[in-house]
Amino acid sequence: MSTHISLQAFDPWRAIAEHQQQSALDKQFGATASFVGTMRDFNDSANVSRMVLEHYPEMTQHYLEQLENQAQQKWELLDSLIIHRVGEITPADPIVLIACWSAHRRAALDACSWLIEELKHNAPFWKKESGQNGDRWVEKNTDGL
Amino acid sequence: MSTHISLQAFDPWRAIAEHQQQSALDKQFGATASFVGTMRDFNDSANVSRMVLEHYPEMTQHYLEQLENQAQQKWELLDSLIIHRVGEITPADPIVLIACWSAHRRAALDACSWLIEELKHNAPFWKKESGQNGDRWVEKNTDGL
Amino acid sequence: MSIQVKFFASLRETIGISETQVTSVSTAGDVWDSATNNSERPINVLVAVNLEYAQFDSLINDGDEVAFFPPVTGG
Amino acid sequence: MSIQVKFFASLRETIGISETQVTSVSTAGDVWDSATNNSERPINVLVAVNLEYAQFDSLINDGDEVAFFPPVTGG
Repeated sequence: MSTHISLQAFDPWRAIAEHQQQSALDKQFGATASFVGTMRDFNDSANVSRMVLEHYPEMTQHYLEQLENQAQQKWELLDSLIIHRVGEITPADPIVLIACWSAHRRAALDACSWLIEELKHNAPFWKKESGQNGDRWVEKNTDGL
Repeated sequence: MSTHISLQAFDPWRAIAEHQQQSALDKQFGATASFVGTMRDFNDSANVSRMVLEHYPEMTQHYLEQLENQAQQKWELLDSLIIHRVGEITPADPIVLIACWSAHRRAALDACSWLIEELKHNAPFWKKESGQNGDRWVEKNTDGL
Repeated sequence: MSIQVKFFASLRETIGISETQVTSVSTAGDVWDSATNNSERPINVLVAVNLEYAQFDSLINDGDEVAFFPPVTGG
Repeated sequence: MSIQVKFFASLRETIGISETQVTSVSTAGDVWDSATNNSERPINVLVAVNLEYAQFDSLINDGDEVAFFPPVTGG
């Protein structure tokens, strides 16, 4: 289990590959499910050229570690990885990565889906978008649809 | 949309990254969900040292393309990628990759989960395992639990 | 009429042939009987006609490709 | 007693402070009132005590850290 807050842009696919190599998972896991959330260059029709992601550092780390623990209790996970970007973000940058490893597919898939929903609803991050209409705080997350 | 049958080992994370670069998705997608199925070195307790994956080539290609089309009709996907390995496989080799891109998270997550279930239940691939107890055809796929 | 018949995986090994042709059949079940010399059909055998899953009572036309195989185990 | 108080995001900008301290409070609601000089509390404000979500009637102890913030929008 691992949670990182990243101040720099990160490559989610390389992060998964590296995490997998460093862990002792080899030959034991049969399933990896991942989710990557990326900054789009539009949101509610106003062009967005830049974004700042603020967070509550101590609570973020604590909350995400708790989430991973809960996921481990709910599903038979072999490992999980959460990376969340903070600071200044530009379109097409990855914002969040969640990856879950398990022996069988449903644990990894269901845990990954659950983790991103919980994170979206409760992890203490806030987005402020800058675009042609100036700056504005995003008021709430969508339901994902 | 893209379906590949791979005779060689493939790196699923590099495949996702390359597919993303080659497509014109940049800045439009907000969500990528992926599933990777990997060969484990045990199955039903008998050590498995090698596996051969047979398939029905014409039907495989046709079936997987149909699946991607169906997923596109059911969810608002921007793109999808399926890679499935065939031939001789050794433990820790990736067997299948499914990746889905969408604007919002639920489409990518739900389509990815649906695609792997459909593929597991219906795509014409067959595994023959070799281990300390000799060769044996895997008789049926698990329900993923 | 000429029907292309294929067998895959464990079924290919049990039947001992991977491809053959049959003539004068009306259903996919007839194709099985003709191609296997009336072997007993295992209960879990699946059939595809022209690359699509079908039933054993599906009607067969000249030029069709009919494939028989055990439960799939990919992914 | 000494309570560390934090505000985040749009709430930090509205209130105009990011961190402060208060004393002599019994609930998280009291912390809000004391730290904001009895500003009206927006209906959607969330509160965390010692890094865990809490309620406005949650009891506060000496040394606690109390944070107020708007609905979260990460991920």
